[in-house]
Parts: sequence; structure tokens; C-alpha cells
Amino acid sequence: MALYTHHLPKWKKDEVDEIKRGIGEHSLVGVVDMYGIPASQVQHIRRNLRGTARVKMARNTLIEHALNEVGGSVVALREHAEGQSAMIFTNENPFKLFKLLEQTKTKMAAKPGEIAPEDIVVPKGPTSFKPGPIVGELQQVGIPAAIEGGKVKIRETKTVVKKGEVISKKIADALVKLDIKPMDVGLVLQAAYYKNTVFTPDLLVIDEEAYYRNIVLAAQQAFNLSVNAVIPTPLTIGAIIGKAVREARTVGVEASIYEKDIIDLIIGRAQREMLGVALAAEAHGFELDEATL
Amino acid sequence: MEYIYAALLLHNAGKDVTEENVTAVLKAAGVAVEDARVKALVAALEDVNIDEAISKAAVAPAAAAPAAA
Amino acid sequence: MEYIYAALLLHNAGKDVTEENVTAVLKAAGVAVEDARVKALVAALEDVNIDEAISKAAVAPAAAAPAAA
Amino acid sequence: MEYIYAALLLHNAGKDVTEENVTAVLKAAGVAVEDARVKALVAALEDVNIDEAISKAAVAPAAAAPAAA
Amino acid sequence: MEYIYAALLLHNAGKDVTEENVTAVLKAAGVAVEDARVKALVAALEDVNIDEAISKAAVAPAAAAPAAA
Amino acid sequence: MEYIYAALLLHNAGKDVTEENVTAVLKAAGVAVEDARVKALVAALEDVNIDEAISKAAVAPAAAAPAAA
Amino acid sequence: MEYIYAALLLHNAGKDVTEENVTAVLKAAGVAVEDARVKALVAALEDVNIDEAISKAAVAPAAAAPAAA
Repeated sequence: MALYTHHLPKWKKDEVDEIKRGIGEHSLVGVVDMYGIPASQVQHIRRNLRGTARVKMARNTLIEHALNEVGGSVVALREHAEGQSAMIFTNENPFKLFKLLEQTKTKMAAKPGEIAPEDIVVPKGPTSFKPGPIVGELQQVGIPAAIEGGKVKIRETKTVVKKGEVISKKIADALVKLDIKPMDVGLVLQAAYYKNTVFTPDLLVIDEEAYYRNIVLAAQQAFNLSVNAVIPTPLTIGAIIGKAVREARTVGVEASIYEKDIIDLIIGRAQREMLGVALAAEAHGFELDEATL
Repeated sequence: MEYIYAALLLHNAGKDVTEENVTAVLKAAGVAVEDARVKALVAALEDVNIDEAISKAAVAPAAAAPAAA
Repeated sequence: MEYIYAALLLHNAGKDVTEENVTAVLKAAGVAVEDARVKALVAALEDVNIDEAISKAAVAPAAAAPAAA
Repeated sequence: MEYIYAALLLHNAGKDVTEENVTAVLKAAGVAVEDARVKALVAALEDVNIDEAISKAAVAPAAAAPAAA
Repeated sequence: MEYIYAALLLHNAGKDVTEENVTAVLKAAGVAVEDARVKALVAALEDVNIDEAISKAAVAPAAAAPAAA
Repeated sequence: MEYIYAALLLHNAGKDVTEENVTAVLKAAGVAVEDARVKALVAALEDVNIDEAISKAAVAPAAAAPAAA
Repeated sequence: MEYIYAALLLHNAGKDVTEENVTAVLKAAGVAVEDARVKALVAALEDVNIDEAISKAAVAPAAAAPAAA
């Protein structure tokens, strides 16, 4: 099995061994992309993940070596180790890891040529700039800047880059000046190997709102079933009683059953019917006396 | 509105809303009957679909009666 | 509904809603009166403020709208 | 409302709403039965389609629950 | 709903809603009583204020639906 | 509500809502199963179209009891 | 929706919604459990306030179409 490593220099062999240990000791092995993350932020992310997940940076070739040496289905991770990759090890499940990594992302300034992850909006309001060439620079990229009260002000809220569009150099510069940080920067999970399955990010995005809606729906369905099928539970017995009472009252009124509890409803109904007929009669020439309405 | 109630009573009982019938009902209730009003009522209702007028009125409903507890 | 119409007719005419009065009105309308329902009606109305019940009904505005047949 | 509940109990159980049955149910519940009310009840329900009347209750209610979040 | 009506009937009659009482009422109505449902009902009602549940229901008044005469 | 959820789970999974199945599900959830409630549940659902019953809106009690488990 | 029902069953029974528990419940219901869905469910519900969702349901009883789970 030492097929690949026996020619490697010692430091490389140590790296590979460390990766192999990480794989052996964790139920989840992931490959993350670290492209464009400043070193300071990497430290920050590591700190946030401490106790939950470990990040191991290594050259892609060494990652490949390690995967090959471990062998088996984990080798499939190989094809996801591209660019500036790192390994991540954890005992959490891949959905949780994905969520965790999303949560460690922070906002950063956009670099020219990057894609807007969402609509980039410049809000209206005052800026800290004194009047100067900045006004023209902002206006040039379509930001409605103006001078007001000796300060540069954005006249109205404006979307300068739509989601998915490329951010040009001029806009990137303007955004930096305005201190707008549109980019989500953090570890991007490329793939996670967990219990013999490789999970890619598209499988790991959780729509929590959909879950919430489904919980509400399920609870409604249970409530409906309990009431409609008359299966009393402490939560629904009130509604069931209410239904029975409403039905009884309705039947009582519909059938004109003169009982104290509903006689007022019956009177009300008679009164409304009388008014309906009175108005119809009035429309056909019958003069109503004042008391009628 | 005694006159209207008399008409409704007759209609519900399946009787014709005639001057005679309305007068009889009102008298039985001790009302001093005004002939002219009876005539006017009967004439007016001649062209009215009473069932329809009733059912329209009955729709009104629910929200009305406030917390009658 | 005949029985309640009779009761409201009497009430509107300022008469007491007694078994006797209700029966008289219904008979005048040609209704085959069932004593039990008359009794039940009068009993149900005993402590009820009819005017109040009527004014509550009036809250339901839909009744006012349609009319023209 | 005991009388109406008794009637609906019988109806729901697939039994006829007769004076005898209503009386039996009320007695079993310890109610001092008034014959007149039983008669009135049965008479009132005679011409009513109870299922239809019940289903009308379902139409009403929405407005009820005032979303007391 | 038979079971519920039995409970409401007992409650309205001022009796306790016990398994025994519910069973007696249902039997009087000719219902083949299932003990389990009686137990479940009584258990569910244990901590419920029936009067409150009733008065809440009363807020959503009956008689709502169109009254096609 | 555990019993209801167990029934819904089985129904959704295309399984019959039998006493045996409900009990198995509840036990797997660590619930101390009461046979009577299982029986009551299954009996109540026997003639019910579950799909219809879950989608037909039931009215919550006026002051929607908040989140009681 | 089986997975959601299983979660609600556990939650109502006062148990934690863990992978192990959800799997056990689903298996007991005869569902062919997909590990990934269980994991996704558990991860998703970690940040969902189930009690709040339930109480929301009690206020707005109308049944909406299920969102893809």
C-alpha cells in the first residue's frame, strides 16, 4: 500500500500521514476551497471551528497521495481537490458541517471580476466624503451622488450590480470607497465523504424555511385530523367541543328549536329576514314606518 | 314592522299574502289594522320573491352577534 | 320560523308573548298549532330581552344592502 | 341545549330522533325531562335535513378565531 | 361526535363527565359503546374548562350560512 | 398529539393505521403506549377519509391556545 | 412528509429529534429510511423553533400545500 509514498521526502510523507490520520479518526472528510481567503481570516475561521472541525491545508498532490493510500470509496474525493484546497475533518454530519461553514463566512470587499452573490445595493443617505472628485467617480458608475450641506450624499438607493453579474473594476473601487462589502468569504465545501457517500454542496443546502412551513403544515394536518375525525387530545378537545357546539347551535337555529341558549340567534335571524323582506317591499312601493329601520 | 311579520308568518305557513289574511293575523295580535297599509303591503309584495329576500337577509350573519357567551 | 314571527309580531305590537297570544296569531294565519312548540318558545323567551336581541341582529349590515328584487 | 345535544347524539349514532329516544337519552344523563320540550324538539326537526344544517355550521366559522397570536 | 355530544349533554345537565356517565348516555342512545373512546374522551377533558370552550364557540355564531328557505 | 402524528406517519408511508402499527411507531419514539388510546385512535379513524380530514380546516378555539404541547 | 411527522411525534413525546430517534420511528413505521434525508432533517430542525411552528398552525388552520421536504 505504501506504493505512492516510499519515494517521498520525509516532510511530505509526514503531511500525507497527518491527512491519513485525520481520515481515520473522523467520520466525515471534506475538501474545501480556500481561494481568496486572507490569512487573517483563515485564523478566524479555524478559531470558530475549534472543537468541531479541523482544517488541514496541504498541496493537492499530497491530498491525492493520502486519499490513494487510504483507498476505497474515499478516493472519489480526489476529483474535488482543485485549486487551493484543504482537507476538513469532523464528526458532525455533512449537513451540519455545511451549515457551520456557511455561518463562518464573513463579508468582504469585492475584487474586480468577481460575481455578485446577490444584488449589490448602495443605500441612500450621507457619506463621510467631503466634496471632490469622488462625486464624479461615483456618478460614473451610476451611483446618484450629489453634494449637500458640504458633504457627499447618495440621493437614492440604487442597485449597482445584479446578482450573478460580474463586478467591474470601477464599481469594485467605488464599493470599497463606500465601505460596501458584498462578498461572502469563507471555506467553500467542495465535497464531503461520510459513511461511504460523497455529498456535494447541491445536496447539502437546506431550505430551513421549507422545513418550517412543513412543520406548520404537519401540525395543521394533525390538528385538522384530530378535530374532524373527533379524536380528542388535550390540545384539540377545545376545538372539538367548539365544533360540536357550533353544529348544535346551527341545527337549533336552522330548525327553529326554541331553546334559551340560541333564542337570541333565532330572533336575530327572524329580524334579518323581516328586514330583507321589508326592503324588498319598500323597493316595490311599500312605505316603511320609521321603526322598521 | 308588524305588517311585515304578518306577511312573513303567512308566507312561512304556506298561505297567500292577501289583504284578508294579513288583516286576520294582525287583528289576532291585537293590532289596530290600517287598511291602506295592508293594501300597500300586499301590492308591493306581489312582485317580490319573498324566499329570495329572506335568503339574502340570512346570509348576513356570523360576525354580527358579538360574543353572546 | 312561524312561531318566532308570531312572537316578534306580538312584541312589536306591544303585546305580551304568551302561549295564548302566540296561539291566537298562528291560528289566524291558518297554522296547525303545536302546543309544545308554543310552550317551548314562550319558555325560551321568558328572561330574554327581545329588543336587545333584535338590535344585535341589526349589526349585521348585509341585510340592508340587496333588497331590490 | 341538552335537548339539542341529545338529538344530535342520536342523529350521529344513526338513530331516529323520536320522542322516545330523546327522552331515554336525557334521562340517562339525569335530566328531568319536560315532555313539551321533547315534543317541540322532535317537531322542529321533523322537516329539517340535519346533515345539511350541520354542514352550514362549517361555513360560518372562519371569522371566529381572531388570530390571538 | 356521539361521544362529544354525550359529554356536552352531561355537562349542560350539570353532571360530571365520567366514564360511567358517558357510557350510560351512549347506551341509552343505542350506541355500541367503545370503552377506549370513552376513556380517551374523559382523559382529554380532564384539564379542559368546558364552559370556556363552549363560550368561545358561541362567539362564532351559528345561523351563518345562507338560509335557502 | 403523539398518537395523531403516529397515525399520520403511517398513513403517509402508505401503511394501514392498525393498533399494532401505531403501537410499534409510538414505542420506537419512546412513548409509554396506552392501549386504550391506540384503540380509540384506530376506531375513530376507521371510517374516516384521512386525506380529506387533514385538509379540511378545523377551527381553532377562539383564543388559539398557544403552543401547548 | 413522513420525516416531518416523525420529528413532530418525537418532539411531542418530549424526545430529542436525533438521527437515531428519527430513524427508529421511521423504521417502526415500515419506511425505507434514507440516511441523507434524516441527516438533513435533523440539521435543519436544529435551528427551527418547533413549538412556535406548532402554535402558528393552531392559529391558522387552513391547510396549505406541502412544500417539498
